[in-house]
Amino acid sequence: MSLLYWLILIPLIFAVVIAFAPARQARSIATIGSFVSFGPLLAALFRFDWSNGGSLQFVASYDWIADMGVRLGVGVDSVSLLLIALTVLLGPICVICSYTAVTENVRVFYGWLTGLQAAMVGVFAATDLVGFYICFEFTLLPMYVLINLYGSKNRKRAATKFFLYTFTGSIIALAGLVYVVFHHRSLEGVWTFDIPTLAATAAQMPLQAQSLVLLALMLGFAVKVPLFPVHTWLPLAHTEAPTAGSVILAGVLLKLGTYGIYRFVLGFVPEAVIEYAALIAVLSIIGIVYAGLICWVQKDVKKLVAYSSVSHLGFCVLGLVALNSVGATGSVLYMINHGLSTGALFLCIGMIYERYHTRSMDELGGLAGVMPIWSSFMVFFVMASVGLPGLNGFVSEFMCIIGTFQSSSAWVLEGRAGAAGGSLGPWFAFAAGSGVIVAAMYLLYMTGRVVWCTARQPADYHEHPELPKDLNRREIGLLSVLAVGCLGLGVYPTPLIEAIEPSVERTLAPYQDLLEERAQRLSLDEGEG
Amino acid sequence: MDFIVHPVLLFVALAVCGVGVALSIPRRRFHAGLIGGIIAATGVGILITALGAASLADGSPLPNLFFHGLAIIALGSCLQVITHRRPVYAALYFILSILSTAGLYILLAAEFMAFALVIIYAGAILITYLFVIMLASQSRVEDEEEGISEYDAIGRGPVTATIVSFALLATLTVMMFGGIREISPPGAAQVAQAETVVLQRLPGKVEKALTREGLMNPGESVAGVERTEAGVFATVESADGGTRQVALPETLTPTNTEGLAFNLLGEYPGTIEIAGVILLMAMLGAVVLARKFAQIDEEAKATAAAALAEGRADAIGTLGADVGNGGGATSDG
Amino acid sequence: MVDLLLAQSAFPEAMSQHVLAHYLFVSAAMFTIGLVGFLTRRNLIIMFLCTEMMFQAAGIALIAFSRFHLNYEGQTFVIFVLTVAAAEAALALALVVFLFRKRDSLSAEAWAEMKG
Amino acid sequence: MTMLSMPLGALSNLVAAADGPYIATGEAPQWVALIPALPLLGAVLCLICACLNVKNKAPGYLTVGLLAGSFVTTLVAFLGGTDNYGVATIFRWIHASIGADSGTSLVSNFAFYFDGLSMLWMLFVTGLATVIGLYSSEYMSGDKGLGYCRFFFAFNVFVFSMSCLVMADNLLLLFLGWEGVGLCSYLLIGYYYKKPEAVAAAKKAFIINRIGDLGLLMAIGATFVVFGTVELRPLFEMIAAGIDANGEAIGGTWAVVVIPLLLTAGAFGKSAQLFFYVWLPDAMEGPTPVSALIHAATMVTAGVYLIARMFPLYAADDAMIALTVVAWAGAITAFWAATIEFAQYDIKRIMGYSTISQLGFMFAGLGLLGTTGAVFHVFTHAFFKATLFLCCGAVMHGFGGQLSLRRLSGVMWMKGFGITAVCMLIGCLSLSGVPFTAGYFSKDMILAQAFATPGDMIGGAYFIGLLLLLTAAMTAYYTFRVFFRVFVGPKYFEPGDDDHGDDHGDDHGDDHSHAHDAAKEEPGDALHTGFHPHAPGWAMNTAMVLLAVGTIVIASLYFVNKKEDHGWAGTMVKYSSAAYASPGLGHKGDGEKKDEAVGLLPADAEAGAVMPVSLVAEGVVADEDATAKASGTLFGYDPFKIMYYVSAVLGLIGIIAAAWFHGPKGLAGLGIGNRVEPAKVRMDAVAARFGPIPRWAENKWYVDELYHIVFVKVLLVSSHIYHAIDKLVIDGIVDLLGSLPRWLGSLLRPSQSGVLHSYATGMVAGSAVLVALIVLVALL
Repeated sequence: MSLLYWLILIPLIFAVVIAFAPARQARSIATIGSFVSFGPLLAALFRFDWSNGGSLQFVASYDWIADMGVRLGVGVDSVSLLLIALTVLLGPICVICSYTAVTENVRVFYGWLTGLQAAMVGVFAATDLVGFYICFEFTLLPMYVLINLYGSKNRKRAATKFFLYTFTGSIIALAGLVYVVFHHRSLEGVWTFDIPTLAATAAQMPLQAQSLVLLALMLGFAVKVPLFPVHTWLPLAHTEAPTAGSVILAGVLLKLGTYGIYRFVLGFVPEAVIEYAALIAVLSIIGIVYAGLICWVQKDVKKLVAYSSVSHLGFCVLGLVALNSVGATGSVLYMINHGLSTGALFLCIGMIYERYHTRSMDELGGLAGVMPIWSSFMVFFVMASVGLPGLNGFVSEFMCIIGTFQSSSAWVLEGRAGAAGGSLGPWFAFAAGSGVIVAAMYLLYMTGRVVWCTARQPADYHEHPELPKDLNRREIGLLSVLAVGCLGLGVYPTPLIEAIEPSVERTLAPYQDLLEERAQRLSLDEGEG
Repeated sequence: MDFIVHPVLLFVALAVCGVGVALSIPRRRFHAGLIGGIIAATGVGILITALGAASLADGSPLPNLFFHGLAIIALGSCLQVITHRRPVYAALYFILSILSTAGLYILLAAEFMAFALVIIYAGAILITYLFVIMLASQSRVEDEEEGISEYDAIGRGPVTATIVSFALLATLTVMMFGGIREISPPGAAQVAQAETVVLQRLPGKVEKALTREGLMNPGESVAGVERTEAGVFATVESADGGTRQVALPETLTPTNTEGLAFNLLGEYPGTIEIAGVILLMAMLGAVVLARKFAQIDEEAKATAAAALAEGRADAIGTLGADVGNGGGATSDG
Repeated sequence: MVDLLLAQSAFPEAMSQHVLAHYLFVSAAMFTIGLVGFLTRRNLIIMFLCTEMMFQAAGIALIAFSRFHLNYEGQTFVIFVLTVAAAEAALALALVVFLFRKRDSLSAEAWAEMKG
Repeated sequence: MTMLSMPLGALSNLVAAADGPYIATGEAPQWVALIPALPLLGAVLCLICACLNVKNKAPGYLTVGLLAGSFVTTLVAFLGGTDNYGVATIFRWIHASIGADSGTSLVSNFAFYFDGLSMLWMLFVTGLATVIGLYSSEYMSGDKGLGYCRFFFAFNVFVFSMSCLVMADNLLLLFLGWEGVGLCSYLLIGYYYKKPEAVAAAKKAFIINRIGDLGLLMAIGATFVVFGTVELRPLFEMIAAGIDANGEAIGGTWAVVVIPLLLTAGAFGKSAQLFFYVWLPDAMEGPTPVSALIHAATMVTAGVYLIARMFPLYAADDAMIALTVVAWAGAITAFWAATIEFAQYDIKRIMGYSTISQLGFMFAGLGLLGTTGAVFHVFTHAFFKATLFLCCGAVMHGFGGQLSLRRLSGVMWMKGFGITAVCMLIGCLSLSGVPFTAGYFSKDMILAQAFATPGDMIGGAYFIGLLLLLTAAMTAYYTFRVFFRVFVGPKYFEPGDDDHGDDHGDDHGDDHSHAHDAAKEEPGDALHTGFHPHAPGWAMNTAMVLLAVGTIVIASLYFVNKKEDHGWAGTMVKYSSAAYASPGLGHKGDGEKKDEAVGLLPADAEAGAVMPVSLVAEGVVADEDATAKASGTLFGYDPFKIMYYVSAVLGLIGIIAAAWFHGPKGLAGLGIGNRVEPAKVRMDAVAARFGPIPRWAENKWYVDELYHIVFVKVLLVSSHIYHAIDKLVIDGIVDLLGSLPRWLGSLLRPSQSGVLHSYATGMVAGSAVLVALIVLVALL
């Protein structure tokens, strides 16, 4: 049995166990469960052939609906495996951070939280479209429950909006995916839902069909990412979600969107992607700057960080549509980095919320004097999020920007070193780069209000019965793990980059020739013009 | 389609009927029951006349004279049921309509059903209705005029209801009058065959008749009844085993009750069982539903106990106030 | 029997299509009156009476057809209708009593919990 | 001296004949990694101290020790001479390939590139950091505990980042250092985090720097596109050959114009030039040692370093567009900052503006092709400005945070401030450019370069020169304005409110409790009888003295290798990417002949086309070089000769003006007249004559306000608009779509009245329609 099945089954089994275990044991079972997953994960990480990271490994499948060619297939390349690793890593963090935050209906909470992990791993591990889509949709349900039951004031609305919005998006994406399946059937005469097989035939669709599929897929995945202008569910959901929910949401769920773009949009419809890369990039850049500026006027710290996710993931999508190895590698790296640093920011904010029951910058401030340890971590993660070199955010952000810079047909025509062609270019890079400034603006604004300045506490502040004024060991431990990750990936990202590259190169393989053709065509047009 | 009554005439007559019915429904301002009844009767009269004229024109017989009288009484009392403001009168008028309907049944040679109707409906069901009406009319509201409650005094949306209902009636009658020529009564042969089938099951009755007529000797028995081209013959078996064919007398026909009984018990035994179960369930349901619930919650109990301890006997009254508020069958009081 | 069919004002009724039409019309008219009553009256008991009236009307049609076709199926069915009507009456009246106790009123409009 | 000149002597023997950029081709020893590693270790130790809640000066002393180690390592590397020049790769950092088969990859190692420039920078960075660390160990003693650890943590990280910046082998690592110093600057400016001004200043510094950084980032991108690498050595090799990654000539292409301009934007941000200067004066909110080290001596010179480092690229442009921009921007900034200083009263701010002004000189020097002068000025400026800041800090420390020159007077005569005053004097002299001080020599090189560089190379070089001369005189004036007002004159002070936080004050109570107990009144201290100024202790004094002595001593570096390379700095520059045959100066390793030919060039000499460095490097035109190297003159003489006198005179004029207006005795002090009025009264009278201009100058020409309106307000308003749009329009549309079903439902809702009748009516109507349909179907 493939390790990947274990990675999916273990949380699933534990979720069931939690559901029927006594409530008092729920959190310890959840903790054990989240750590048990590390076993198969580590085994997978060690046994994975990294030099051959572009090809699917640990492949296994079982017949499910044989007549339709639906199989329960799993397999990972390096990108999926890394994202699974991120998911599994965030598992215990989410569980442990909820020890004091969630005290009611613990079984429901930990059960769904653990079940969510199974679904997320399933999304990354599935090689079958049906399996992928089921897991993709199944992630909504636990998240809906987590927000709806354990969120803050406005949680019902947030949960409903989250569910309906993303669900609508996924349905549209499903239409695109089904079209691809039908196309395969009409071409080959057999039903299959195997993703690599479909990718091969989908690429042969005429441009018009590809464009339609692109539109459907992008609509679906863009909601998930979320890309401007379909991002409005995110701030609401993030703000209202419980801390663990926010961490998972920022850490992994948003990555489902970018992963979907990476795996399906880039993998299925290369010609259309080239055609519309500029449009997608423009949306990403608008998202980067626009969401960044909106962050700047937020009063709610969590909302600010939520909007910053919109801004940050703009870079992620931008790097993908740069269609060259640097950009896409940076983008995948960004997925992981963003999971760590933004997840950590949400954790930090959650810890504050637990103590002060407010996230408003008007009521909170000057925590550096009150909570020096927390403040240090906060500044650290803010800097990681700002993209300070030496921390993780920079490497990926830089690679995305350089990738964008490179991605220009003009460079190809000039025969520039390493230019891979594309429809972006320096101006896109410049515009995206301005997002870096905006990021500094809003994040430092927040830091200035919350961490620095004179101490402000809400009027009705009472000390938490269980938690100390500053962080306790459990919380320090959680943040330290993420901090080490941020620092490690910032200082020594090479192994990760080398791991990601084979997969990226495989995905981008069809683009090389298409982009060059396009550049030649453009130059011909110019010549004629 | 070949209409018995011209649709336009039909619609006009129905419209007149509708207007009459709508008028006669009790309203807040006026109650033109009589006028409405007359108008409605006019409409019905037009149609009956038209139908009669059509039969005459086709040379087919008119219905029995009693039919007209019974129909008028039935419909008129029905109209009274829905327009009368006092429920008791409505129920009594309904009994009248049942009686006249029973008369119609008799005209249609369904004597058994006519009596069953009178016994079951007029005798049992309607009396139950009357009991309930009496029970529920112990209204505590005193200020209503003549003791008629507001919901009895005023009909709800008579015009809409009439339009909708008569639209349905119009479509139904159009369908009936258009399609009635398409069906034809069974031929005499089939009728006779059906009668023979009943008689085959009634060897005793045949024996009696034959004996009375003197067509059969004592010691003989009827072995079977057959129908041939020439007529209906009974196979009479003598004591020694010899058989002979005897033509049955013309007057020997099965009665309505006999026919019905064979049909019911022979063809629908399962259905009868089901009907029995339905009745049983209905009885149980009625018992459970009509029970008087006295739900006393713990809090009220405690309050009452405390009050009692203090010697305030009047506090017990609060417990009784909740009587009848029981939520459902699961509540065991 | 053929003679009977030809005689006017015969008893039992000599059925032709036209005679059937008469009975059917009476049945339909009674049904409609019941319908109108059901739709206009607000007293729950009267409303149930009206449903009984509609059963009645159906019974007339069934028996008329039974006579027309000279078989017993129609009458058999009326028996079942009577059974159901009796069951319905029992339950309905129990319900009426139950509801009346709840609201102290027989008005059907007192019950509008399903209002959207 | 002998220690310094010995290796240089050995060095000069190895000098190559060519004037092109020197490319360090060797291997640097791996142990140079110690230079950044030791401060990093220090940072970690400070962190551990913070975790252990150390409440003594251990973090400070640890830092000083480790920084000293770092300095010694640098010194050892320096003494190793050019043998140590080269690249030392520590570990692979970012490796990413571009496209599957293009074969190019983005390689950026954690590697160090050593040549003269980085060596020179590292010497003063680590050296000054050590000394200022020592000073801080006392200065910050008020915050012992977490704050102390935090301070030294950031201090260490700063030195680490600065080392990465300076020694970076590739632009990406340089960027890491570049941002790292920005972070430390942010953390240290905002050190007194309870002061909203400090927090705002920190934020401002970081954000404005980020704007410049975007330019740098874009430059890195463009460099990578054009040259296919961001590593310095291959980059320099390509530039030296005048080709890009494809082997095509880069002269005249956009690359040599745009990339330098983008780099310049980055440099401007970091070095507070032109539009970006506004953050630096505000940065003075930080603790004074920070101002001394980061915002005077080291970090702000990173911009100069960047341009000097990438100078080959700048020089590759025949039209010298970027350099012209740099020169003019430097000159204008220098002058602009000087005008503001005239009306400032906060001595730290004055020093801050002075830093901007001096940085302007350095940029002008670079832009005018005088890399040696610019680099030398960086070096000397680091010393004397650090000295000045430390002295200001000592005064501030002693007088409870008092910084206004109107509330302090005669500090020199107060007990324990003698050393401070002398050091201050030395610094002021050097900054004013009084002959034979370090600042004198370095500034002269820049001033002279302005006249030596022909106008057809750098447009308007002559005017830049005049502007700089004027600024030089102004510099002397405002420098001594501070000195005269604060350090001489009658003893008087008003203690500040010590807004460095409460714990700072508490500590004073512990250390100098006798001062509070003593009821004895200090002369002139009429207002605050309880306040006793406390003089700097041994650590601060040692640091000040060390720096003052350094300021004096480094003047002599001008004479080291004077003949060959125009001083020690010239030698260092020659072995670096900044090496450039400056007009009128050049590197005179070629021999005496060139020196004379240039030195006595007549005024009307044809300003021949100066070969781009690349060509010079090839040695093709090496022979013509001497003659072709035409240069401008000043008053018909070699500017490098005459400038000694011109600038000395200007400096003296400035000092005399300062004495006139601000000296204790005014003109009387100079022996003219005998009317003596307090300096303040005199100055107010003078200022009154200029109408509102002094007030405008005091308010910094309202540039901050302008920026606030033009950029901050506009952005803020647009952000609010975006937020509203997001909430109302974009989310509104979504909500609208979401509410469509609800709306439809509410339309249908009345039909569900809950009353049985209406449902029944509906049912009947429905059946009627159904039957009607059946009939109609039958009919048709």
